[in-house]
Amino acid sequence: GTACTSQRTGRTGGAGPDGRVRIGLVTKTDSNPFFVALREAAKARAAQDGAELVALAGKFDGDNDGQVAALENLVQQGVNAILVTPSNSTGILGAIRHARDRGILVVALDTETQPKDAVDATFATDNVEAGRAQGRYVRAALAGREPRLLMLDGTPGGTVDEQRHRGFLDGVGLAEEDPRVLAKEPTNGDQNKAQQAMENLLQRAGDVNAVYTLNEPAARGAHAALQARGLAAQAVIGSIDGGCQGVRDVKEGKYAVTVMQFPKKMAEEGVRAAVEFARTGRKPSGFVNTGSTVVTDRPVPGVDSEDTAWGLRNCWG
Amino acid sequence: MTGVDGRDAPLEPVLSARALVKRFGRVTAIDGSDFDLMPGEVLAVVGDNGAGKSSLIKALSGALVPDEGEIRVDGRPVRFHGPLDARRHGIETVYQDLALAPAQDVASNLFLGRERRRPGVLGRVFRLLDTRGMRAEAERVLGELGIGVRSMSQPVETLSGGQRQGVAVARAAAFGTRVVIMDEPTAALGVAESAKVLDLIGRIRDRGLPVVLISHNMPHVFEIADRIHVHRLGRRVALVSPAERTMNEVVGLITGALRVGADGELEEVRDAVRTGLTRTGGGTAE
Amino acid sequence: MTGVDGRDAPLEPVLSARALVKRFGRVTAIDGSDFDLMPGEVLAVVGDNGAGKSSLIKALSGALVPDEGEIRVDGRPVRFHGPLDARRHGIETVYQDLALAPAQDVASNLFLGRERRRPGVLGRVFRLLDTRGMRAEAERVLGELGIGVRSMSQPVETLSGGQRQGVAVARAAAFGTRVVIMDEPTAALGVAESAKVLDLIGRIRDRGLPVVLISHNMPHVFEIADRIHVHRLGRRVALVSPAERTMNEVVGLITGALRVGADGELEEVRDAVRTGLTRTGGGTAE
Amino acid sequence: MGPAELLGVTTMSLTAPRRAALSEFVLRTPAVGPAVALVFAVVLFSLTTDTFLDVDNLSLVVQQSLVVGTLALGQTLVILTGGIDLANAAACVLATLLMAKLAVGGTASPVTLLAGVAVAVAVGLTTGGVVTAFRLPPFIVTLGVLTILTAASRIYAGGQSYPVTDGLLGWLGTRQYLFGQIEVTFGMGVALALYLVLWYSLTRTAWGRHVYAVGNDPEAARLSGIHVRRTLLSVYVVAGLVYGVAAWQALGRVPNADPNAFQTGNLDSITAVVLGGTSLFGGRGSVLGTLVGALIVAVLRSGLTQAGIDNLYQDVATGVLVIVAVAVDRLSRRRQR
Amino acid sequence: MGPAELLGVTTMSLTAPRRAALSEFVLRTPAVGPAVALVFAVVLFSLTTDTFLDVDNLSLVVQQSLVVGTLALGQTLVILTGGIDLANAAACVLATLLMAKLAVGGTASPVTLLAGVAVAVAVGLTTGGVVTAFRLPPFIVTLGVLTILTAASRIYAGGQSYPVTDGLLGWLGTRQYLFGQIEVTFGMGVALALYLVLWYSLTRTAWGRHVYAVGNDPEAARLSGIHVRRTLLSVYVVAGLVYGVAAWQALGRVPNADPNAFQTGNLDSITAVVLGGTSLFGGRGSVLGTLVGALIVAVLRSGLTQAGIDNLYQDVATGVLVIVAVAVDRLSRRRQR
Ligand SMILES: Nc1ncnc2c1ncn2[C@@H]1O[C@H](COP(=O)(O)OP(=O)(O)OP(=O)(O)O)[C@@H](O)[C@H]1O
Ligand SMILES: Nc1ncnc2c1ncn2[C@@H]1O[C@H](COP(=O)(O)OP(=O)(O)OP(=O)(O)O)[C@@H](O)[C@H]1O
Ligand SMILES: OC[C@H]1O[C@](O)(CO)[C@@H](O)[C@@H]1O
Ligand SMILES: [Mg+2]
Ligand SMILES: [Mg+2]
Repeated sequence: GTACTSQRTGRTGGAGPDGRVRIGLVTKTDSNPFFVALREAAKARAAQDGAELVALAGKFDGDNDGQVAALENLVQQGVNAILVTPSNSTGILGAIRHARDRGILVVALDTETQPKDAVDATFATDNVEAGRAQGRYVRAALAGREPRLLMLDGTPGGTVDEQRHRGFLDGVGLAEEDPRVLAKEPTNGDQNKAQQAMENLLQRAGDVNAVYTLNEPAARGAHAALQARGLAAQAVIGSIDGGCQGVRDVKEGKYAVTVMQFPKKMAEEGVRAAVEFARTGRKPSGFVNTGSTVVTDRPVPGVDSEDTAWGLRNCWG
Repeated sequence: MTGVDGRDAPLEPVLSARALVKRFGRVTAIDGSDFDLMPGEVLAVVGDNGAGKSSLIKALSGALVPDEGEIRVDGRPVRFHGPLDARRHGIETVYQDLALAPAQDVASNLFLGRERRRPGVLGRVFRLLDTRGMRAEAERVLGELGIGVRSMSQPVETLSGGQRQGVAVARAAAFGTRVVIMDEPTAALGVAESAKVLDLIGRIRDRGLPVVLISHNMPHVFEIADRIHVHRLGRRVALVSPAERTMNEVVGLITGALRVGADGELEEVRDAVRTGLTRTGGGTAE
Repeated sequence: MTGVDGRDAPLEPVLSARALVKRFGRVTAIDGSDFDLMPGEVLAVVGDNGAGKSSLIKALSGALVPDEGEIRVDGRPVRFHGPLDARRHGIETVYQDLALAPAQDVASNLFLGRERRRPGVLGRVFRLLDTRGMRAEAERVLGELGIGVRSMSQPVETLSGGQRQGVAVARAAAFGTRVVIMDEPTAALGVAESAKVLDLIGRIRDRGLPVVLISHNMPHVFEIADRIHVHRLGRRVALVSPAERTMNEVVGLITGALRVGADGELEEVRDAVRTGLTRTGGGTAE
Repeated sequence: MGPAELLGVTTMSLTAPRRAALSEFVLRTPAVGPAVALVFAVVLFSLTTDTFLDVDNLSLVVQQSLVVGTLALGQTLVILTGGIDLANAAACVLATLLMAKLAVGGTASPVTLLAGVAVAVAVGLTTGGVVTAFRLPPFIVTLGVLTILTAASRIYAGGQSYPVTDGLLGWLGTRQYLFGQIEVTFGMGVALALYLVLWYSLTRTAWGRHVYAVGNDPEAARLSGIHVRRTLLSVYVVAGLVYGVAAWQALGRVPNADPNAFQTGNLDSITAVVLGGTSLFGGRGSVLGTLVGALIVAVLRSGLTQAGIDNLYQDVATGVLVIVAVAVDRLSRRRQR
Repeated sequence: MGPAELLGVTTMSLTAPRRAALSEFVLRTPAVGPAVALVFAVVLFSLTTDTFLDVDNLSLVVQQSLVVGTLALGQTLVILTGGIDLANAAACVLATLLMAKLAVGGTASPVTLLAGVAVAVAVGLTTGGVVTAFRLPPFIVTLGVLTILTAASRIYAGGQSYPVTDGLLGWLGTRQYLFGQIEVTFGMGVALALYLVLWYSLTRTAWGRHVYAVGNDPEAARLSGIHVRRTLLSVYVVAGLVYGVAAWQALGRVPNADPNAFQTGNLDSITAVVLGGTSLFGGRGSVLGTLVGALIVAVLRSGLTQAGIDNLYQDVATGVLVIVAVAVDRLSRRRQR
């Protein structure tokens, strides 16, 4: 039984034998710039707080098995706290329980677990809200034209992907099965795949005027394909992330809008909570929205936004 | 089409073929060949390199599916779709390329495709192989052929050329029940080992099994064969008795210097004689 | 250790070896063997299957690196780390396994490793092969051996056993500049084709090149060899002249029924004689 | 003089039998090299970290290798025949989804389990059928099957993953303590049993010899009268069965059926097979080598994490160590040649 | 009677020369089967959709195949020697990053380009060096190199991707119109040139024959006096060079160096090679087949999209069609046997 195990090797807060706080970070991948920014921010903050941070990751977006093994190995290594961005919001639960049973603090970053209270606390963007903001902007920017929408999704089944997708449709005012949604394609958030998907979609739906992208690499791919067909002017592309490159893209007009997330905040809050737990045993709790901000140089009525100058000051990566 | 010479065969052939044809792209390897193997005889098949001997016996042993023609076993037409079909008729073959699994050991190769299981539950239920029994048997059979292999668990790819050939020969000899076909079984063997294989062929015949022996070694052929099938340009051009013909004559038939005339007698092919081919051939055949 | 019989050699051997040893796990394939090849001679190497003949010549041609012992070319010690090293010394070999690239065609195989380029810029700058020239040459060389291959662009894996052997023999014959070694070059060949290979060996000797011929065919050996190296249990047990010894005696040496005594004369090995081995061996050697 | 020599048999003299016996053992046992590398890695991490050589941790490493290790077992069979299976993990994922969705729908759990295994077997049967009927390269066939199965799983899952609560489906994850200390799971027992059964079948039955022969030289196998197609087909079916068990293992380890899981399972399992010394050309290798190969990667990951090394640097180290492991194996063999 | 027969030569009679010549052509030219499948696919989509057979669309299909097609060219070389290269796309990605970062740093663009190609060549040299020096299986070596390079690229990129604005680096993406109609890019020209050069080298030079011989039977090649190691090494180096060009192609197509790109490039390129009829056992195949193989996948994707089929169902269809393509190839050959 798990209960008795937790007694055998149990730990409650308290720094390691050498007095150092140890923190594990497990991201979805370590290739997505977003997670790199998150990792670097966490490292910096940990160094500042005198803690040790081991950064692990899955092999691909969706690699639950890799994340489970990473969590287990961190537990074994004797960390005080684990920060995790779950690739699969249910698949990771066992490993989280295993860690928490041993008295380790577990905090979700960027993506929620299902149920949310499987972790001690969550620091993340409200992704439904971020998607909704993108959708509302796109609808307004169409200025009354009927939307003819292409949706470039991420990884099928991803929690974040699903939340943004749902939020966007809500914001743009279309139902999932609406015929004005011309096509949906998964891109795994990869620029090459997005470009190829877009090129092929355009071949049969040349009259597109709105494009949803789940993140900025996908938006760049979409733009390149539209540009090559000379259709860049007719379509409003929206995105989410707020990386510095993304903000520059918005500034250059490659796409109309991006919704900025704040990975540094997630990381710093996470590390701070971990260190505090190790030192005092106090645990954070609940969902902490790290916020999102619409960034565009062409504001529309009814959507609060910042311009790219602000964006460049606040962007990550 | 083919001149048949020698005693008439009153019996039904064990294995026979009529008008076999096999083409590979532009090469016709078997060009309307006939074939007859009588009960209890040793039939030598001789012919030039590339004459189509191996292709013929591959067709007879199911390794190759002919494009045209008919094969009969004990007078009944058969269709072989693979070597297994021929094997089911009791036809066992030593192929020129030996057909051994290089990474597997001597005993495994000897029993490949008909492994022996342990008696009792172990064998029936657990399908446990009788590894030791097969090794012992392999040792015995190879010993009989005078083929010295250090260990029955040596992979055949590490054997010498002759040792490998010994394994292939031993396999066919041990398992043939109706016909044994051997494609150049002594090519890689030493003098003593070859003699043992000839002895073995004799013993197989004594058991009542007919043997097809492909060989380029005329002394061997004349020592052991009851009849000689001469193959040339993809077909049987003569069927002679070693008692009635000399090595020189057979070599002449092989090279085309001689042919079987309309009267069943041998006659010289004029062009060939002028080049003195028989002399070259005959000189080394003895 | 080895009994040497026959004329003394006043000349320096072209290729020689002393006390070579090669072990494979528990098998000692070469067990302290000596070897000497004199200028311009045809040296036959004979021995039982598994005696270690192929291993010996593999060591001499660089295909196998011996564990111990010394090899000399023209009296100078050499170390071969691969077949290329031997080839650089002009030693050309036909291996028993032929060493052909199965998917490549006849002409490519014949020129494998020393392809000819077109003359001029095409060859020098564009490295363009002289495909047509090589085909023509291949056709010529094989024709000389009497090996009929339909097309020089046929992959060797589709050739008959004898045709393949012909390709390997033709290759060595065409390129040897100091020594030509042939491991059972006529094993798969027909009567006429074998005779042509023996002719070829004679012609190579006439060009002044010594030839090492491994063969189980005693008539061939006695027809062509100047000296006979008898190999047994991994080493040279005798070196005899075919003019002074009979086939029976050589077979006796091979099987161990005879040995070279302290006085250089042959003597019977008692146990062996009792089993009548020489009779079996001798019976088929002639 | 023994009777063998009297008959003209050439026996080679035996020298240095002790050393030679060892060398033969190494040469004949493909698993020895990788095992040395594994032991080496374990010793290395035991010395450099406090936590690695801990019963709990070692148990964990084994648990982490279970799914890939089971996939690799089926993969070994296919590779021994000279093939390759790119769709093994995809078949396993589809099976987990089927089981999980049936369980959610209320089907009795033994039926559910059987259905999951059956679908994996059906995939094997189809793959093997196509490979043998048209003599197609297994690479392409299993690539096609991979694409189809991945899409099918996603369509079937409808963008969701399915937590599993059923006792039987999650049963392999049940932990037990041996001697009150050593944490083992039923999954370990099942994996071990599967390995033993297949080791036995490959080395002690006619079927196993035929599998090796078909991979070693298909034409020679055919001429030797082996049912080449039937043997191949049986291999794909048995492999499918093993992947079905891998699906059960997967649910024991993570009770959640996820269409996104094990996307690198095919490559990971091939890696375990090759690390274990089995040749991608077929006909040479062993399942015991695969067992070791599957453990090596998990040991490296775990040990490097214990040593506090970040993921990216772990990758670099793993890459180097994997190459070193096979190089050690190769060098140990070469010296004996 | 001709002189050949007088010499005892056996010449076989010639029958049905016309049919036979065709069959020989099919058998000898590995690219014919896949080409038939390609034409079949093109015709299929032309009939079922309005938009597929459109100059623009065809041009797009070619552009989409360029990077994988170039990677597959180097992959063909490695596979012909009996190896496999899992690290080709990773080398290409590292090269794009190096070029892009150098360009951002202000290095002159020709130097940048050379540096990118040089790093790919260096990877090839290292891989080939390890493979030949220790005689390790290329699968494991390139797997290790893949892991290392992927991590290295990520470390080097520091979590960013680098847009490329430099004219020379993006030059291969430059579009031109032939006859004022047909959109072509310089990248297409370069790819075609590379294919031709390697086709020539493989079929018309001694080096090419050695590459085939080494893959066909390494021991026979060694005994024939071929420098096996040197040949192998040269193959990895040339392949590295080709991957360097693929990196240039990649920047022409997507002017953004991204450590995340082409994660399935290795498998995709192997797929193109195998679809093109080259044997994974080495020694048999052709680069022209690979060219066709690379196009097939892009044609399927594009055609299925034009036909309005959703992504997941496209996957199913692609999987089926890929198997059908090789089956067609195989059947067309078998009938001729
Ligand atoms: N790689 C190897 N591993 C183990 N044993 C080997 C290896 N190569 C050769 N042998 C053994 O060494 C001995 C000598 O073999 P070799 O091929 O030299 O014999 P040979 O005289 O050429 O025989 P043959 O006349 O049959 O060709 C044989 O017993 C053989 O089994
Ligand atoms: N698969 C094939 N493709 C093309 N040609 C082939 C094929 N198999 C055999 N041949 C050709 O058919 C002819 C007959 O070959 P076969 O092997 O039957 O000759 P053989 O009489 O056995 O010769 P040998 O005495 O040399 O063994 C040869 O010219 C050979 O090149
Ligand atoms: O693939 C989805 C992931 O990508 C991001 O948007 C960053 O680009 C993350 O917020 C999310 O978890
Ligand atoms: Mg033959
Ligand atoms: Mg030999």
